[in-house]
Amino acid sequence: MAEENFKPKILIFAAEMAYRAADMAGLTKSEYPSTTYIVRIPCASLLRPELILYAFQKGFDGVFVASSGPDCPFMGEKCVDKTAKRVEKAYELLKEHGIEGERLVLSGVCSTCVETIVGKTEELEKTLEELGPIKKS
Amino acid sequence: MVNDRIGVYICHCGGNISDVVDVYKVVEAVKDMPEVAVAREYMFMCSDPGQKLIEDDIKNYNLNGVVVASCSPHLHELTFRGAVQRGGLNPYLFEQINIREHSAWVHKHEPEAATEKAIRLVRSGIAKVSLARELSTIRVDMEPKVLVVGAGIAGIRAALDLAKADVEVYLVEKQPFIGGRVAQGYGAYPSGRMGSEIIKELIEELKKEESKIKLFTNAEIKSLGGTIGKFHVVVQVNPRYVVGNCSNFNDAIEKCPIEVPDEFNYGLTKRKAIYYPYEGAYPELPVIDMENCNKCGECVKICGGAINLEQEAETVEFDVSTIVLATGFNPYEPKEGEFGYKQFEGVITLPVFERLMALSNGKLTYNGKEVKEIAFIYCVGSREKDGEHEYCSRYCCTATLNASLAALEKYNDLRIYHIYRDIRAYGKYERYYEEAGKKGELFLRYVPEEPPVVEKEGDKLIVKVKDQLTFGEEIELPVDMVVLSVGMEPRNEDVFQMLRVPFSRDGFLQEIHPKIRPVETAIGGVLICGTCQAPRDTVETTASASAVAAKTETYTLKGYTELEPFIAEVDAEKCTGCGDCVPECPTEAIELKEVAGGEKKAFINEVLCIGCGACGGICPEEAINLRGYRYDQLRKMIDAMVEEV
Amino acid sequence: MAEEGKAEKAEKPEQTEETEAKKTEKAEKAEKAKEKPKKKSTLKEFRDKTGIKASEELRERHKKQRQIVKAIKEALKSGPKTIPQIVSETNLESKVVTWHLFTLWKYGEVREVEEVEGYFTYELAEKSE
Amino acid sequence: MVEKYDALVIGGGVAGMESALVLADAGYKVLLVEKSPSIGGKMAELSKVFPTTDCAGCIISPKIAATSKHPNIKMMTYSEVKEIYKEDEGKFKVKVLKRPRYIDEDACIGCQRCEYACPVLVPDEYNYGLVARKAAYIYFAMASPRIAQIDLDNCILCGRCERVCPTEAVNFLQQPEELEFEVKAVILATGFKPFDAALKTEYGYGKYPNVIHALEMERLLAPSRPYNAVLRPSDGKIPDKVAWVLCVGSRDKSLGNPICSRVCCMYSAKQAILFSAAQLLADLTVYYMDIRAFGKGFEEFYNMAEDMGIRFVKGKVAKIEETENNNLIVRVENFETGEIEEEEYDMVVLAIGLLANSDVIKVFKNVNVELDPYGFINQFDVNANPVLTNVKGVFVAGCASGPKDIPDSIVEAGAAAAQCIDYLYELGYKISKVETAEPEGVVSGK
Repeated sequence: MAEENFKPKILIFAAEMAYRAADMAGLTKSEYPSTTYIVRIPCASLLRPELILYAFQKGFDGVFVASSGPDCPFMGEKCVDKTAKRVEKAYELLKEHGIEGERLVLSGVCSTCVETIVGKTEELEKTLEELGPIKKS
Repeated sequence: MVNDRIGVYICHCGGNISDVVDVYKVVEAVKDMPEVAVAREYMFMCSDPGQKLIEDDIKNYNLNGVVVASCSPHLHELTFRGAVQRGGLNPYLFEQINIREHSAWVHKHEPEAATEKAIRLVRSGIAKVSLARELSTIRVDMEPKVLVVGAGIAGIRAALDLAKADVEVYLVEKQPFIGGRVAQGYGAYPSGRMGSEIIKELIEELKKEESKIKLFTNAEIKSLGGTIGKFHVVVQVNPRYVVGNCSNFNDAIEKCPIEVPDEFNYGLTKRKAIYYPYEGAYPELPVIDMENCNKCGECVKICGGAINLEQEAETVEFDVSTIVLATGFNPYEPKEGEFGYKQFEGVITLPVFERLMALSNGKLTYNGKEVKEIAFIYCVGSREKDGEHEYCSRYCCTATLNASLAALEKYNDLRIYHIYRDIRAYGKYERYYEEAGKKGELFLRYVPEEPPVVEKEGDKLIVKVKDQLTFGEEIELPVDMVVLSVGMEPRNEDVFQMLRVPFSRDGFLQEIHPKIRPVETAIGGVLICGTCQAPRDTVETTASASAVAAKTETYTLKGYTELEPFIAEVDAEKCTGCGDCVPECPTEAIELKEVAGGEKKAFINEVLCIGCGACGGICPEEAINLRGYRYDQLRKMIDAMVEEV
Repeated sequence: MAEEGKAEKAEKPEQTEETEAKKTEKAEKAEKAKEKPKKKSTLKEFRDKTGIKASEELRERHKKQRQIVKAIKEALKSGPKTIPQIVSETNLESKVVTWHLFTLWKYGEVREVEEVEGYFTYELAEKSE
Repeated sequence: MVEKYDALVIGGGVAGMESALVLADAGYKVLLVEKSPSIGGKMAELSKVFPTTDCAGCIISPKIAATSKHPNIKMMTYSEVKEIYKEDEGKFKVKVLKRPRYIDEDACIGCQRCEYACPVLVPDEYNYGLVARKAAYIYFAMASPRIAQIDLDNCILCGRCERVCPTEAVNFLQQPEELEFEVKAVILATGFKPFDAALKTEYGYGKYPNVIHALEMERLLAPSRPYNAVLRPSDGKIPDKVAWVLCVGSRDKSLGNPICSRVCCMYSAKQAILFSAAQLLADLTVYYMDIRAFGKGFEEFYNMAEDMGIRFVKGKVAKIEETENNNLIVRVENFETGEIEEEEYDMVVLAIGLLANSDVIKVFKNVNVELDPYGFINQFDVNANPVLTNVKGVFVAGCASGPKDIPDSIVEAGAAAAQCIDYLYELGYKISKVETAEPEGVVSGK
């Protein structure tokens, strides 16, 4: 159901290291979709599943949880598990609300992982282009 | 309560932003928002007049919030908080929005889209600040106590500088002796002095500061926890088996029946199981290498109580306010067959060559054979464009020239060839290059596409080079020895994992910013110097070590530092006392306490809380919020970003 | 070409974006100045005391500069031009025109219009018209 | 009463500011003396800086702001240290000459009305003469302090500045002032002198307008640039074929500077990268002897330049000649082919070297600060403690002791501060916790 001229809106929750990677993407003059918006958070474990759902309900077509992965300055590897749990719960919530799970991605992004943050965002954009715009509730 | 008199500042960044983002349009798009009192654009917000603009506006417009849209907050968040504070406003009623790295620079071919994005981002910043509350920093006492990891020249320099300013230093070294690779080297450039001499002098200084520097050799860090101001350190001091002084250590060493390859000399010589690595090594007590000792007791017969073969490891625990990492590098170990390494006798690395020089007097001999002709091959394990080590190791060109000149001076009739890519004898080190040429050392240049080839023919090693200086002529050099000028490799120490310090792309430790904060890491209170940060020579290493001392002293002389106030807070009305948050906290900062009426509520220890927000993420009632990142703020940011432009 | 940075022009004497604080500060200072009797010209006193005058050479140089600036502005009155076009119209040396033109650009009296075959054209800013 | 400070820092460039800031943050009182009208030094002239390509202004301006605001730093610009007597350990008598700006510094609000009113055009030093400034002027836009001054040597004494000044700050009667201070230690951070490109006569700098030197190119590339883009000084043409010639006044005994300047390879690669980003189709060539990309991230940066299509040619430029249309013929001996090649360019950039700027040692009246064979301040214990000079209590940081890039200069500046603190401690000048001022306005309550 791809529409013409549809530019999916993507929200990136960027934890400490991922935010640095996004900075690095700028420094290295990489490019990624311009309808991507970054919200800075210290650690992805802070994300409530309800907040992720909220972003979709308000009109974001996709959400990318960019955690610091095992590089998390707050809790290291423990972060991976905790964040995964939050996102799992978010998937359940999305399902309940009839939102496609593919719209939500999670990835650990180290402070120099420019390719990850750029690549995952582009991937998500493609997926969203195929899925089409989110239905606003 | 909503902050509704917000000042908004859009920075041109001297074109960095304004070449792509239409900053005037951004101002237009936000200036009439109900929360905004004033919106402006300016060439350089971080400059003096830019900051003054904020300060003046706070007073004149009675602002209760500030948003600056410019570069990454990692660069200038502190700068602008300072300005906001000087303007008389709480510095946490401020948000820096990144429209440079996150918009102008990544969407430079889509100026309109970048502008629209900038508008949305700025609006999200306004949304966040509109709900921001005043916060105050958490003051952390900084006792003048520092852990220095590694006692090579960097660690020693840092320890000395700190001790002289009355800081108590715990200097922990893995090896049984201090001095690291400088002690092992031959002559240090540019002073031309022997590495061991330089270290000896530093050791003399160190002895004077004994009361302030606690040195642990043969010691490993077992655990490291805590945060700036209070790191808890557990060190395991492994037994030296030599526990006291004895005037006959040399006899004891002689009597020891065990002989093993001497690692200090890269196996060129043998040592005993009880040994000193070199004359003047520090600490002055020898060490027994228990892996090789057969406990025959010969040494005990001579030194008696000074030796205790049953000595056990000890554990020492202490607290420090900051940690200095000075763990150094590893020389690159070439792969088998790389330029004939480990394939042909006579192919050795530069550090081994330096030890060989230290050991060969009169004649330069290797495995009993005199060496007359030497080829140095540069950039081994460095400058591999698509390989493992893309970086240049910086010191090897000059170190190689320095070694070849020293060899020429020490031994007669040497013939020396340098097979190089670019001679990076930078700065004043040019003179080594010049002198080598003058002394008749020959230079041949190779390109990475056609590296030299080392072969063996009878007695001789043959180096084949396509020499660029003679426009690609194939030259064959029969030599006795090939010295591989190997680069520096980063080490990966357990302490790095314990502290979670970030690495750069090249695998060395990453500073916050090479120009703004060159000796600090992203982990508060953890500083770096020397070659764990990047390849460097001794001059640059000791300079960085002193710089680390200076940075540390800005904390310890003042006696405190201030931490961000971003910690979790509990809304007692919403908290049901379910306790889900308690195990979620990585620092055990939460506990359930009974309140009046028998109910239980979560309580947060402000000092232990590190501000990750995990407790908020798990709470089923949204009863816990992280200050500075409250969920109502995040929701309003989302609202602002989806709104049409 | 080169959209890499609209250059920063020298700041105008009266910025429209002047801050309130500056205004107050200025007003205060102006107020104070009023209280005191109008200060005597320090230049006059300096001239009287020292007898120093601008040298012939300086005045000559200044005169030349004025003529060049005038000629450039004159040439631009008929529409945007490139430096070579100004040169052929004024018969001045090319690098001299460049230097003076960019000085005018720096002080906001001239602005660039568009790129024409490897050169920019320049026109007079309103201020100079 | 003679004002007393813990340390005197001579030179307000990036090294001097950093030393002063570290000392001040540690609680010591610092006197910072800068010759030119503003602090900021050479870094304030640059476009972007390698290898991170962040803009120089973005890094230097907050340091400028922090230095000028720090309660523990007294900053004297447009001033010169004239004499230093070392009377004892920890006791240096210092005389500083404060040159007149002919502007009342307290009254000036930096509005530039005088500058706009002034009719006299003078080659602008900050822009290496590529454009003019006025005889009444502010040194550069981000200058600190942002105060105007009158260049009396070029003033025609018309009095317009005095008439338009809204705060009556103009004062032609101002006199130079000599001030005395007592300090406990001295840090030399006087930086470098750029090589005078005109001395390399074969390259025609000064004769051919389109042969420019690297600092001029920095100005052309900087956001506060003198032209509206990178253009040729002869006729404003957009250059599309540009060459960089490395080692001009470096590694050249005949010109009296045998050493390498450490930064020219990298800044040339950077300039080519920046220019190429603006002019995608430009044909750019760098003529070099050795590419010395030795620092953290430098090799990667050089590789990036090559990947962008910038041509690096190992060769020696023998001569540069001008054609009728002000183009330049570069004659080069190509070391890779052995051929003598000639190539025509729109513009040539000379990568000038960094020379010693050590006149400061003359102000020491009763002690001799030693120089090294190249005229830089000698590093007395270079391996173990590179910021010491031969005089106890006198330290050196940044390019004053040899050419250096910005990260190395900043690190050394921190080191000089550390050694200075240790020296003060040795003499018993400790900063006690009580003495230290609370940082301005610690945030109170919630």
